[in-house]
Amino acid sequence: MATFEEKQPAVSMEKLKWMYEQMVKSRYYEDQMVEVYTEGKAPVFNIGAGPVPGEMHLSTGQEPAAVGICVHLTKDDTVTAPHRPHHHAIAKGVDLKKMTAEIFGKETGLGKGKGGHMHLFDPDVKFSCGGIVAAGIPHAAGAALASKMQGRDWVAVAFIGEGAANAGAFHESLNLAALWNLPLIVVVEDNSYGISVPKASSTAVASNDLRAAAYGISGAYVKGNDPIAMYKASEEAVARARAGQGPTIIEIETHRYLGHFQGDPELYRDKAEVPGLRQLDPILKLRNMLLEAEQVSEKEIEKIEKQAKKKVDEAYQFARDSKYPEPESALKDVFTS
Amino acid sequence: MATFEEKQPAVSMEKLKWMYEQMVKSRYYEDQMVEVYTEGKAPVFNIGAGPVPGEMHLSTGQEPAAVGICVHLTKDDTVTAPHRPHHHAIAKGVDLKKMTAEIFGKETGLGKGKGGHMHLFDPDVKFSCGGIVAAGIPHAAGAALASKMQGRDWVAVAFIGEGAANAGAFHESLNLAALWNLPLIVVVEDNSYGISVPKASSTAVASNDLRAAAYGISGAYVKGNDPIAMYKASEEAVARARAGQGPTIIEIETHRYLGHFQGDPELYRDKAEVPGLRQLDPILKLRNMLLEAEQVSEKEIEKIEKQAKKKVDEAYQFARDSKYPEPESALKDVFTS
Amino acid sequence: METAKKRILTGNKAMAEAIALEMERDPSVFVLGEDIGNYGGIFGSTQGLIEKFGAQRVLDTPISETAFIGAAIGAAAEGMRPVAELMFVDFFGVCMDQIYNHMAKIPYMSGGNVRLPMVLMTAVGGGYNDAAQHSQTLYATFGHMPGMKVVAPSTPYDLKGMMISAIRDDNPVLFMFHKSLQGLGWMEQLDVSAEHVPEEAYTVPLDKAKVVREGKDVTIVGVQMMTHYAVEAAERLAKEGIEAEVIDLRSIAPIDKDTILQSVKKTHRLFVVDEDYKSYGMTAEVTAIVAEEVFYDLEAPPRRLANPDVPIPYSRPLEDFVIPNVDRIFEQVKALMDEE
Amino acid sequence: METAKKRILTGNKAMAEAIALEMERDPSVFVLGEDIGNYGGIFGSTQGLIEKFGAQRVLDTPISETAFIGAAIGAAAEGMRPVAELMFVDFFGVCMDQIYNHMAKIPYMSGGNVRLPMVLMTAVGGGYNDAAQHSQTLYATFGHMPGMKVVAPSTPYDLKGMMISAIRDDNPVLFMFHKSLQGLGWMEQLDVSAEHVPEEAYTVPLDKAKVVREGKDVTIVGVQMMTHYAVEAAERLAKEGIEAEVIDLRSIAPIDKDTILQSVKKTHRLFVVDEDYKSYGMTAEVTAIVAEEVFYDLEAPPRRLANPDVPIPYSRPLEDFVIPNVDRIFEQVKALMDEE
Ligand SMILES: Cc1ncc(C[n+]2csc(CCOP(=O)(O)OP(=O)(O)O)c2C)c(N)n1
Ligand SMILES: Cc1ncc(C[n+]2csc(CCOP(=O)(O)OP(=O)(O)O)c2C)c(N)n1
Ligand SMILES: [Mg+2]
Ligand SMILES: [Mg+2]
Repeated sequence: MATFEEKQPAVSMEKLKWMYEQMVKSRYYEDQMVEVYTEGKAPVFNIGAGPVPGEMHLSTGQEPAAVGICVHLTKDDTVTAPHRPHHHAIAKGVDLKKMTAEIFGKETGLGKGKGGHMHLFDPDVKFSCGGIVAAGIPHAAGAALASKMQGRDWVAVAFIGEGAANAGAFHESLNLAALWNLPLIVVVEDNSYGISVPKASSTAVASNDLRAAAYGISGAYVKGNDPIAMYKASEEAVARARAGQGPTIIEIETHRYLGHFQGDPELYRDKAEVPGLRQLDPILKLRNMLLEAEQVSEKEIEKIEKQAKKKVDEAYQFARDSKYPEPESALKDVFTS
Repeated sequence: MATFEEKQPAVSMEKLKWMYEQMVKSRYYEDQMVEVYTEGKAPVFNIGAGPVPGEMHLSTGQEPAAVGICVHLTKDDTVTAPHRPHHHAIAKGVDLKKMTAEIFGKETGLGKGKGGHMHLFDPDVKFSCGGIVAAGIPHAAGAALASKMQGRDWVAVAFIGEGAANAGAFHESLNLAALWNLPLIVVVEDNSYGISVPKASSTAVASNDLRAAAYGISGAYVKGNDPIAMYKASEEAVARARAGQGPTIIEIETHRYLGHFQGDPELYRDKAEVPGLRQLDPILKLRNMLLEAEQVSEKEIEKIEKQAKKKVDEAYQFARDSKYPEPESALKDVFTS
Repeated sequence: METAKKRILTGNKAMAEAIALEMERDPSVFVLGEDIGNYGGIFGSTQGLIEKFGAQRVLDTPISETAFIGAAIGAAAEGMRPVAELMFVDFFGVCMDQIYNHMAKIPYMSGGNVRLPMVLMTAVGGGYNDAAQHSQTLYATFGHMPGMKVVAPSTPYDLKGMMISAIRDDNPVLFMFHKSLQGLGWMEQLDVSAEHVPEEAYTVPLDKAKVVREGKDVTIVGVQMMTHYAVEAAERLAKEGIEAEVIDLRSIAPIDKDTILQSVKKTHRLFVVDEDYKSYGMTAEVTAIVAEEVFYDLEAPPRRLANPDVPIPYSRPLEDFVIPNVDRIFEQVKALMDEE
Repeated sequence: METAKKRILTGNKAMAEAIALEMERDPSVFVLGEDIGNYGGIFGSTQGLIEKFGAQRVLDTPISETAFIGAAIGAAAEGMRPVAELMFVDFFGVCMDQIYNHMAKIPYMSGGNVRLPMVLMTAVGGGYNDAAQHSQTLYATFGHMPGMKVVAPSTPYDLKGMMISAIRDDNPVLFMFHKSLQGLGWMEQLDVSAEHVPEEAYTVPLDKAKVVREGKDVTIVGVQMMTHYAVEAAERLAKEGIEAEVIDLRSIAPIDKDTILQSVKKTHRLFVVDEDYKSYGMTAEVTAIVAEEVFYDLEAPPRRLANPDVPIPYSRPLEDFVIPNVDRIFEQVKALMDEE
């Protein structure tokens, strides 16, 4: 347990295992996606080719942000995610098969192939995401408002990148949520870059939890891409929100191992950066911690890993096996009648 | 000198007199506008009738915000103002005749009658305003950027209302200005209302200078609608900006004596509120202070007042005497060639 | 033989009544926007609602259109039925991303799995010298973008009926009401802005244009103020022996082609008039539909009258010059009748 | 007898070269936007500029489109000549207020006393499965609103020449470049996205359409990808004895009526094709202009082909179904020729 800063996390083994499983699932999901996305794009990369075309933003390395807070959520809580949504979707329990089918553009997908990787909607677990930076924050505020108006203790979590915290929607939504005392938590994933632009070139302040002062709300900062620290900060924030004590901004230091999108030449970034980061990988760390705690055996861990991967494999297989939608179905679903 | 909190203002008599003159001019300008705006709108009020139609937002009571900072500016510094712009325009030295003619919709107006009261542009003194809440902040940031790129020590001041500080443009512009260390000062005039909505129902934080923390910049709060305190806060902010030390947010407590716009029934406001405020009028206070300082005689004060009013009267006369533009000129000035 | 008592309501009261009826009927309906509480909406669209339903269901917002329209979307996705107000349509640019990339697209992108039963109402129109940033209609701006029903009622009766339809509709509806047709005490008083409106709830379809005056010689298509001007012009034309059929478009999107095409097949001439900008505007769409679909029925070239492609100027003679009026409709329809 | 050496440039390099030439010529020109520095612009529009001109004149911005486009306006009012980039046109909704209520209107509202010599460039277009929020062209959205010159060049030659014209123009110019025509290494390689481009600075007018293929039987109007598709379709039509004249619109606003009308007067038939949404779109405007002005020259009803009124779907078969292509142009023009 010496690898993380918090020596005695008051986190149950069950929750730790859940977080580990989701992180493994998420990581493996993205690893597979790296492969699938490349299919049909060689020898010449063409963004529109292959089974999965269009932009592809992967979350490899950023898993702690998603699992550390989603572990506190239920199906009734809302999550909105940005353009890099797979880890959030997985941690929120989005149907993995339908999600993958959607990314493959199949009729069995969450949006019958109309949405795609940046537009995943699973109302069953109240998950949504979108391709416009910061635009999900007001949606989460609205879900929080609905919860309050309906007298529920449901909370809403908006995930955004550190780049998004400089968009007007951030300010407007947090002011509104603070003013109306809404159960909203904004999680800022600081992965150091907004595409190519380093945080120091986009953000006038060291970290976005400091901006809580502008709304008279609570802020928390999670160092070192640490899922346990994220768990704790989130536990407080979620409890506060459920108790009707208003919003929180949590910023977590995390790392984007891959390019902004697949195909990003990453000329703006030192080639040695990622290998260094990977050495401190949070999944490895949590694995070691679980083993060291001696409440989980290597065998059990392997079982967890295998199970997680199996679900991912099944989801990809489901997506591949599914059919494309009929072309004419493009004209449907604009309006319901 | 006992009427203002600061007992020994380090403000030269010359500047005090200038401020007094501008405040008187501004107040008298608005008093006249109240009358003119009513012309043609009786017995039945019709917003589109009379010599001055359309919405009319007057600044009566808010003069300290404008004069307290404009006293530190020159023609080369930029001012952007919102929908309630007359006091700012007057303090910035906008051509009063052309401004009034514009408000009357005459061809001699600043915009040849195309702009109107919310759209006054006087490039000679770098003044502009607009009818969209908070939209002038980025323009001022751009002027500040131009100043910096051109190696000047010119500053830019964006005036906004306290309601506007909850718009996304506020956040985006201040982050940008802080990041790029621009000579921008945002002056928030807290007149307690955004139309009918009291500050407590729009703003999650007590005052907007506190939001400076979100950008790592300086903030100042001016109490009591006090032009001298505004002078001092602005002196520091302008000096900082000129010295390349970045932006400042100044919030000033001020008061809107009239409705949001002329014709506002003000049902949301206690009828006793304004009479109470008028008793503490900043113009009266400054007048008494000047007299008590015994460096200005009653006679000189009266001369200042007379002169200010004369200029206003001349401007109104000019506007009345001017011709309306030719209808077909509506088609001009979309593009320059 | 009309026996029912006349309840004369202004446009704004008809709207507010519609919202009140739906709020009574359905606890998930709520209203949010700037100055829609104690003020009752700058153009009176929410008059009396806060008194009836309290500040918990009638929410004054900060000047944060992106946040509160986005919040309406988020709340609608959770089963609420928000009615949000954008004070002037001219302000769309501070929140268009929420309106267009989210409100209008989420139902489609989700393959129909997320429904957004919400209304975004907004004031449109000029004619009272409120200048370039407060006088537009922007019908075509919204009509161009799929995923929203866009309506623009012209009478108190339709304001009420279409508002009720809009609130009950499970799709996002952009509801444009014209300031001059609200019947407000502080604007010019127009006869058409007050009329008998039934007390009970009733619906008017969101996708049907309406023939408001029958005629056989020429079809005039307009919406809101231009419909009323067209009717006035038609009365004058009638004195010269020209019988114009006037269509109130009512729905900007989807557009009711049938009503237009039926009329043109009868009259063989088309005149389209619009308070919005001309290029890429409503006059273009209606003209193109007619030219494409009933070309051979036309006996003369179709004619368009709209705001020329300039921002709306402030000064009275300038604004009067750009916004179409009864005189110009009259003259240009006459010129159209002289064709061939 | 062509002796000049061919310099083959892709669209993006032609654009970047234009900006570089103007930055050299005029110290008041500068560039700002997201990822336009070290990255060189997501679609390569600013490639190499930061190396040449440094971070003082090539400014990477935060994701704050309202702030930086507004700042460009403020800087332009002070005599600078900013070239700002909105990464995808689809993001217009977060900053449309600055674009439309300010950039486009300030010159007019000031009676011509404030000039805003700025360029706002933005990437448009779909066809590579980037889905509903990253695939639009929105030509008509911008064309509808007066006060901006709106251009959409289709070739590297025009991208360079029109960019130079845009930067030198004292009016705000919205410059739409099509992603597929940038000739980027990571997109489908199209022949038309690379061609000979002269080394020196030259200008191409911002208000002139161009006849890119002459023909006598039918006029096809398109812009950007649709122009290229139309030319391909025309080659196939030629094999069937139909000679189509293809017009590259180039300028969305102001629209070059003359070139279109001259052509239709010659061919007597009109086909308009657009990658943008159909209703209230470019096909409507062009059709309406023709119907209104040269009605009697038409021998058959005009025809429109555009994106149906649905958001752009992600999945390949769906996107292929909504975006017009060579086959559909070919077929529908043939059908148009069969009319009467
Ligand atoms: C309003 C808007 N502006 C710009 C973009 C283009 N864009 C997509 S992702 C991105 C960077 C986002 O950075 P950050 O918020 O830090 O998230 P990250 O990609 O690092 O996860 C940008 C600029 C967009 N999608 N929406
Ligand atoms: C983006 C936008 N939203 C709403 C409005 C309508 N509006 C005009 S002034 C105003 C209130 C502004 O309040 P504040 O900023 O406090 O300025 P004050 O009127 O008190 O001077 C509102 C809501 C607008 N002009 N622009
Ligand atoms: Mg980031
Ligand atoms: Mg105020």
